Amino acid sequence: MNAGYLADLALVLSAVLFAIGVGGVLVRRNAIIVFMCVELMLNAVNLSLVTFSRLHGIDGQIIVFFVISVAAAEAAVGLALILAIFRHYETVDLEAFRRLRW
Amino acid sequence: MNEAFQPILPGLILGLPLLGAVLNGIGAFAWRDSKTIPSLVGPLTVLAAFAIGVANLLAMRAVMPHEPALVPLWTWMRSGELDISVMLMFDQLSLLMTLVVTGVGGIIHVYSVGYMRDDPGYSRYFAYLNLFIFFMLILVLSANYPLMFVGWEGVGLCSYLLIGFWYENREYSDAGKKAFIVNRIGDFGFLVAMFLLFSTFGTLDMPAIFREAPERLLADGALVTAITLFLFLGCVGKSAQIPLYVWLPDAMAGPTPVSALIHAATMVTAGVYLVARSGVLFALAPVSQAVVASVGAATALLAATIALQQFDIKKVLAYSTISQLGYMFVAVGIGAYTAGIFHLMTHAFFKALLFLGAGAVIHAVHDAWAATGAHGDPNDMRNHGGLRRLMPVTGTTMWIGTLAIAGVIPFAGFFSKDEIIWQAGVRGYAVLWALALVVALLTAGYMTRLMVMTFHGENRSGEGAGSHLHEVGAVMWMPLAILAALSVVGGWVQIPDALPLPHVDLLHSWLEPVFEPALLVAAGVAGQHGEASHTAPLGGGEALWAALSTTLAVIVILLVYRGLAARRYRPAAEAAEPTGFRAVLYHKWYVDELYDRLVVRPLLALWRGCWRIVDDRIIDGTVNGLAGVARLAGWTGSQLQSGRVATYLLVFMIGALIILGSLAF
Amino acid sequence: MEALYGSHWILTLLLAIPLVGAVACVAGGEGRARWTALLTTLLVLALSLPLFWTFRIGTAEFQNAVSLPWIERWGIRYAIGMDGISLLMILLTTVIMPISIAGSFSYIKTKERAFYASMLVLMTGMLGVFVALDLFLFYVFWEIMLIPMYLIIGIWGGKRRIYSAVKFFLFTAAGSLLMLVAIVVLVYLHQQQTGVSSFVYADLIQTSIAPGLQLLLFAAFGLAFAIKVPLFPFHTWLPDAHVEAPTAGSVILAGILLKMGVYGFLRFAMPLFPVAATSLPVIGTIVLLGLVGIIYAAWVAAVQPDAKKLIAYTSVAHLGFVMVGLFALNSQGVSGAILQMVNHGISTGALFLLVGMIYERRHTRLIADFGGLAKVMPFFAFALTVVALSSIGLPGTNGFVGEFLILVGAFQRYPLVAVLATTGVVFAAAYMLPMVQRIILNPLTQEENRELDDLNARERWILWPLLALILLIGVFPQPFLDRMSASVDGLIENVQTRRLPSQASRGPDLGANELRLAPTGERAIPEPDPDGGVGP
Amino acid sequence: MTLDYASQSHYLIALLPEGIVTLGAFAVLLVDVFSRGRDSGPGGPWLERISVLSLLGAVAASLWLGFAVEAEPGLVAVDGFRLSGNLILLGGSLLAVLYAVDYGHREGLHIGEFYALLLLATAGMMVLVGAQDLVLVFLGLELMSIAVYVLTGFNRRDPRSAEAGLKYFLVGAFASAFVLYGIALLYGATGSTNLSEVMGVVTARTAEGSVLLAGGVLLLLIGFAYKIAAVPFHMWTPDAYEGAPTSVTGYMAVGVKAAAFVALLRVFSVQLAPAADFWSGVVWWLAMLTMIVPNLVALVQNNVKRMLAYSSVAHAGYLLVGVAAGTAFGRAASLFYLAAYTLMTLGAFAVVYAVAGKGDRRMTLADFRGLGWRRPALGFALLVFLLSLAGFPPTGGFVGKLFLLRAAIDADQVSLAVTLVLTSLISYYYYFRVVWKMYFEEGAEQAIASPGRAFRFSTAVCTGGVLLLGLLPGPALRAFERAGSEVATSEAIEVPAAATGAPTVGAEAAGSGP
Repeated sequence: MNAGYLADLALVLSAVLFAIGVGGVLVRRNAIIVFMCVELMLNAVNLSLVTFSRLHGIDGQIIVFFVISVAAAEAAVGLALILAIFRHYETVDLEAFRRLRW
Repeated sequence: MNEAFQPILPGLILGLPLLGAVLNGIGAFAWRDSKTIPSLVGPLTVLAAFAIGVANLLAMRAVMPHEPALVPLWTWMRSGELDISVMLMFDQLSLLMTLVVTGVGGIIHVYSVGYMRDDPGYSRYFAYLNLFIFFMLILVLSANYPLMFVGWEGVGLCSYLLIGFWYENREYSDAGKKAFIVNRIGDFGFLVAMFLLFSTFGTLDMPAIFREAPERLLADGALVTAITLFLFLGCVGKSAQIPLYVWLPDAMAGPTPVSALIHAATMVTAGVYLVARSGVLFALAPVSQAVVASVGAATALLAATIALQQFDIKKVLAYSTISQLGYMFVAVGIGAYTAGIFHLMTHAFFKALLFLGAGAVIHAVHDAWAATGAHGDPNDMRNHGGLRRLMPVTGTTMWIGTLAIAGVIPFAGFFSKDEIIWQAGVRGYAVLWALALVVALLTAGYMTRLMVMTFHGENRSGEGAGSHLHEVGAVMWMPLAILAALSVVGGWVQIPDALPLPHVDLLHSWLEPVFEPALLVAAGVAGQHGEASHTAPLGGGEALWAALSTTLAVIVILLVYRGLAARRYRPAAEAAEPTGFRAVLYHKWYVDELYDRLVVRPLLALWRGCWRIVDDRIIDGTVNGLAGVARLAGWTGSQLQSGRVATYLLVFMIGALIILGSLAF
Repeated sequence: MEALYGSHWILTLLLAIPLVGAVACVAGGEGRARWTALLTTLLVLALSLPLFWTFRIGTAEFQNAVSLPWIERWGIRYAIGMDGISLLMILLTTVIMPISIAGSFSYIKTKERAFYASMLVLMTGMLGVFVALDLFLFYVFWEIMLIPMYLIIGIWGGKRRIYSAVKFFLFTAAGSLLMLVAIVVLVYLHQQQTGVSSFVYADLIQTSIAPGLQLLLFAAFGLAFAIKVPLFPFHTWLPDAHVEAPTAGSVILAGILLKMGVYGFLRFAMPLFPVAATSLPVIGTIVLLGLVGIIYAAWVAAVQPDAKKLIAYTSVAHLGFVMVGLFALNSQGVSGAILQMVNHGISTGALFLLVGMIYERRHTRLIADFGGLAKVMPFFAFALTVVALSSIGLPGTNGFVGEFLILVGAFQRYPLVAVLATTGVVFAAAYMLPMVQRIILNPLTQEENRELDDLNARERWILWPLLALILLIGVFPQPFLDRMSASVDGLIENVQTRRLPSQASRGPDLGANELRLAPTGERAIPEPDPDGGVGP
Repeated sequence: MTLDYASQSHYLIALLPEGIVTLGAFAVLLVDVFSRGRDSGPGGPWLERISVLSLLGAVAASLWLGFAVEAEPGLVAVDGFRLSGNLILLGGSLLAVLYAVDYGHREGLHIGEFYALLLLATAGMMVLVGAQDLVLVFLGLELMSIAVYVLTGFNRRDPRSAEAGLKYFLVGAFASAFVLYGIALLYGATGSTNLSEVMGVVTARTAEGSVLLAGGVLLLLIGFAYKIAAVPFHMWTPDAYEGAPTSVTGYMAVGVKAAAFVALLRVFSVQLAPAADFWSGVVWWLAMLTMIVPNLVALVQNNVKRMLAYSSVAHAGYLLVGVAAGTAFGRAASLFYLAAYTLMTLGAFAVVYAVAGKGDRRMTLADFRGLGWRRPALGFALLVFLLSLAGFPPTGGFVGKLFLLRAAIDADQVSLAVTLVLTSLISYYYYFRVVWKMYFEEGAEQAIASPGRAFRFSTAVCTGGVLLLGLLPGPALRAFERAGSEVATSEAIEVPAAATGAPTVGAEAAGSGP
């Protein structure tokens, strides 16, 4: 098991994870789940960042920390927004939020 | 003869009528009700112009110049090599025309004073009439074609205004419009001719053109033929020849003096004048000459036949005018310019006389009916009859006119018409010659019919009208008398020595310097119509045929008189529609109807189509269509904007995939 | 005096005064606006009239010219000046404006301040177009005019005013946008050749352009101008705009705005792209469209029930004549075209005024609603007749001189077209006379018409100048021709000599050396030469 | 002075403006908390005062940095490009704050958090503008976005606001994942996130596997395309803009777009210029679509606010032309257009909310009937803004479009130039439809509360600015043209001619579309 092979494997994996995240975002209707899929995408990217840092040094891993913190902030804001909209619509089904259209 | 001729007060000849027009025009607004001012201004300005004309005539006789005297006034338009100035040209021809216009015009102005006495538009009427004289003078005195065109259309304008003078009558204003538009068709020809002339000669001044024409233009060439034919198209319009004559009969809607002045004596002869004036050009184009002559002959015949079956006294005279104009075109067409001008002059006299006489009759009947309160068409001869006793002066003078136009010796018409016929004969135009003879007899026929229906037999003007019918006032019959005199002696200015009469040669020698170049050219072009023989197509000399024609005319007159005097006409009201061939003639060979069906209606349909279909449907349709497409596209796009986040993300993803996919390529 | 008329200040004043007047209108009271506007325009007229005599005849150079830096970065300059052609257009504008404003006194009853302000802004825009010698400046004026006109039609117009306003706006804007691209391309080329960015006419005219590209650029310019002219088939905005616009709007539209299209061809499209302008396809297309316009518009006009619409179509026909004459590219044709622009401005303007006057009395424009007016309104009848005759080009009126010159010129170039165009003379009678007849002649059938009173003093005073000009130009056109002749010949020579691409770069051009512009843009010589810019 | 990034403290200097604004944000929060304690009424006047002060401070700092400071390319760029970007942003933010005061008092949104978030967003934008390092780009992007998500959903009483916020957030988060992935790939391909180094590697073509590189570039581009709302990544925009509190809408439309564009220009048209053949074609397509689609859709809008949302998308399309040109002249054009765009868009949205009245209720076209007569000043201002948006002389919008046209022509992008003018023609229709509602039709007589001082002041500024940029654009042109060419790079890739203001043939614009 040489490093290059492992790295490729990891990259592929992260790509797959990213794709799964995308798929989830596209097919799910529940706001929270969609949001979680986005988080999944971010983490997929983290994986590849870590992988690259094996090739290029420590920077990648540092970036990951930034990402994680940003993701946390996003989570906070996102959940707050979902909460806010729930107050009006009594649901988190994205299909329901169609007051703004056309 | 070599010292130059200096025109006397040339500006004033034009200025006076214009002044009169302006004054009367102001009067039409300022002093509507005053009759005196127009009655003075109107005739006097014209007569003054006539006086100056006479003075010039005498001066010119003294000099007898060979070159026209040019009077440049100011530069009109100059651009590039085009240089047109407002310039008058005085030569024997233009002076003669000036005299005819101002003389006959002046007489008619005087007559109008009586005729229009009670008309509310009195001042306006004289304004138009003076304006007409002004433009007519420009027409005859202009030294270049564009300026002539000014007069040409100016007289058209005045005729339009005067035909529709009683504008509150729809037919009348229609008639005016018709006259103008039909004339415009002719003017189109005039314009094109001018363009051709300019592109050929680089100038539009007549003297220059006539001087250079022989060198620049290939005799009998396509160019000169085109030029002359386009010019002639103008004449056809203005002088009411086939196919554009239809406006003249309608033009009788105007007050009768107008018909006399514009539609008999002067304006309508402008075409003849133009051809004679451009003699050099026509001489270079035998084809065009042939066309001119034959159109003239055909018109003469057609109009004469129609005149036979008209009941409206003015219509008869109108068609007679058309027919006589035909004669003149025959003359100028065959190159007998002097003959044409000669007939133009005499015709001015007797036709004006006839019209004014008719006017007197109409006036009388009109007044009588005004008294009795009867209604009807005072122009309809079926409502006249037996006026000889009631209106002796009118009757007699009109008989003189009739004899003159019928070509009975020694009246004016005889000499001029005889000359035309004879020239046609000796120049070998057998057909024209024959036609001319026939038309002469027809003329005698319809004129006699007119006289008989109007002045002889029982009066048909209705109960009590007779007592009210009476001779018109002096101001109206004096002009008749003068014109009658002219209709007698008018022909004596040119008596061929062939006749057993004292030989007089005033006109030929007078006009000779003007037409000399044309004749020389003609002689040059000659060949087929070279030296004239001295016998008519059927043999026999001038004297014989003159005698023959005049006796035939007399015979016709007598026959018609015998035939009709007996006939019991019935007033228009209860008269029956003519039938058979008479109907065809009565309906003028249905030409108007034909034009309406073949030209007017199709055009109108086409025009509506252009508007409704091309403009509204096609062009605007395209534009609005594009707008619609844009809106539709926008609407579709907005529908995609459904408010569903899922859709947004999906589109996002598709876009992303396409972009990433672009790597593959 | 001398100082004023020797310098560019006179032109600058002409541009500035209306703007000031516009501000004054808005600031002043509702009732006072009309007088402010009238006085402003009269002042401008008074200032502009002396130009007719101070103008130096016989030179094609731009007079009262100046070129001051504006946006130096791009070589955009406040470059104005006038030659014989501009002169006549300027005077036409300054004459028409007071008339149309005085003509609105009784027509405009609401929002007067806004109306008269728009009119004055419009005036500046129009004058600007006629004096601008910098393409940026020109374009700005060209576009700015649209706004006030859009408002005038849309606010004070008739029933379908909005549709017409938008149609007018989009049609004209559509053209000018492509012109903008063309201008940019032109500037770019000039910069490629000289390394200097400049929008100045005198610089750009020296640009040498490949024939193929010239064709494209000419098309872009030409479209803008053709729509404005309007050439068939871009004319359909005109009838709608005319019909709906208030009288003053129609008068200005017909009297001046349309002229800008032609002026654009004269001043920009043709000299800038001589090869294209003289290439057969271009001339063929334009002349053909002009010819179609002459005949087609006359036909359509003849069957219009609405007087204003009828007159609108006659404009298309007249401008068709103008275009035919313009592209004859000989002095008769071009002079005739320019003169005919003036004539059309006068006669058609007068026609719209007249129709407006009876519209104010009867609130209908349908010809059928009138008839026999001569009885109750003799002066109106008189005026209408004279104007109509001038419009159909009766000799002795201004209309004839223009048409005659155009046709003579055209005939030298393309006889057949000229002959066909001449039929327009016949059709003109066929649409104009029936209208005149059905309005003032015929029996007075409609009851409402019996009570109409004749034109009042104000209306007569509006008309007199126009009637006078109709006869004046008809009888003494030469002074006008003299003033334009040098410029016209200059234009023709310029176009003809720079036809051949080889000479395209350096040809005699309209007073470029007269303006003596310091090269603009960053790479300019540090200090522009002393008299840099200012003309004589 | 000259910055030497060897000493970390110099980064603080380089980030001085951002720092000031951030501090201002915290200050606002603290003041709000302490001034108000428990009651949840509207905040005091200090909120806007502090905000304005901090923003002005940032302006000063940026100027100082721009003119007095030299620095070799490090994490943060210190160059004219950043300076002009900052000035545009700060100007927009200042106006946005003033409008927020007016609007906030009306809608009960005059709360400390609002201004704090606004300032934080501004800080994020400035980071984005100055970022020379992809990580910094990401952080700036997120800082800005997250703050704006909240602002969008800020009006808790209004369901539209919440909906807008959520939609914006979801799509935004989704997009930032792409950005991040792009950064990761670029890092993987080049071994660095510092743009200068990335560019060095790219120019040297020593990148490992250009697939990674290309993928990274494109993913990054997608992320940016979302931020600038380029078709087809624009679909969130109308909803977000319509739903957000109108003062925020203006701020979003202006600030977010401006920041994203400046960053886009820096990252792509400068640093990734060597990789142009990967992205230029895509940008060409984006520009085309973004000009055409929204202009068409705007035709059928009946809600003015939403119509303006579409129009701002369309303007992104025009701005993309500047990017597609890829030249210094193109960058200058975009900057200039952004400046004009900032003024006219902010102003337009402001007038809309002024007309809409409390609760943003009246925003249909019909509500604008007769506006020009009922409120002449307001009407005139809107007229000017619309003219400018439509690109009519004598307004900044016109000069801006002319600038973009020149850039496009210089870069042989004639197709884009023609599309630009033709789509502008389409836009005339919907812009001038508002004009005709304002002036041609008689007004429904609902009273429009006369707006406050802040509104009048800032609207006057916008109007004046728009006209100034239209009549005397000279100085602005000069400044932006310099800025467009003064971009900190490791090696000089600028064509000298660009410095003279004479536009140059798009040497860098490799390939123009398909």
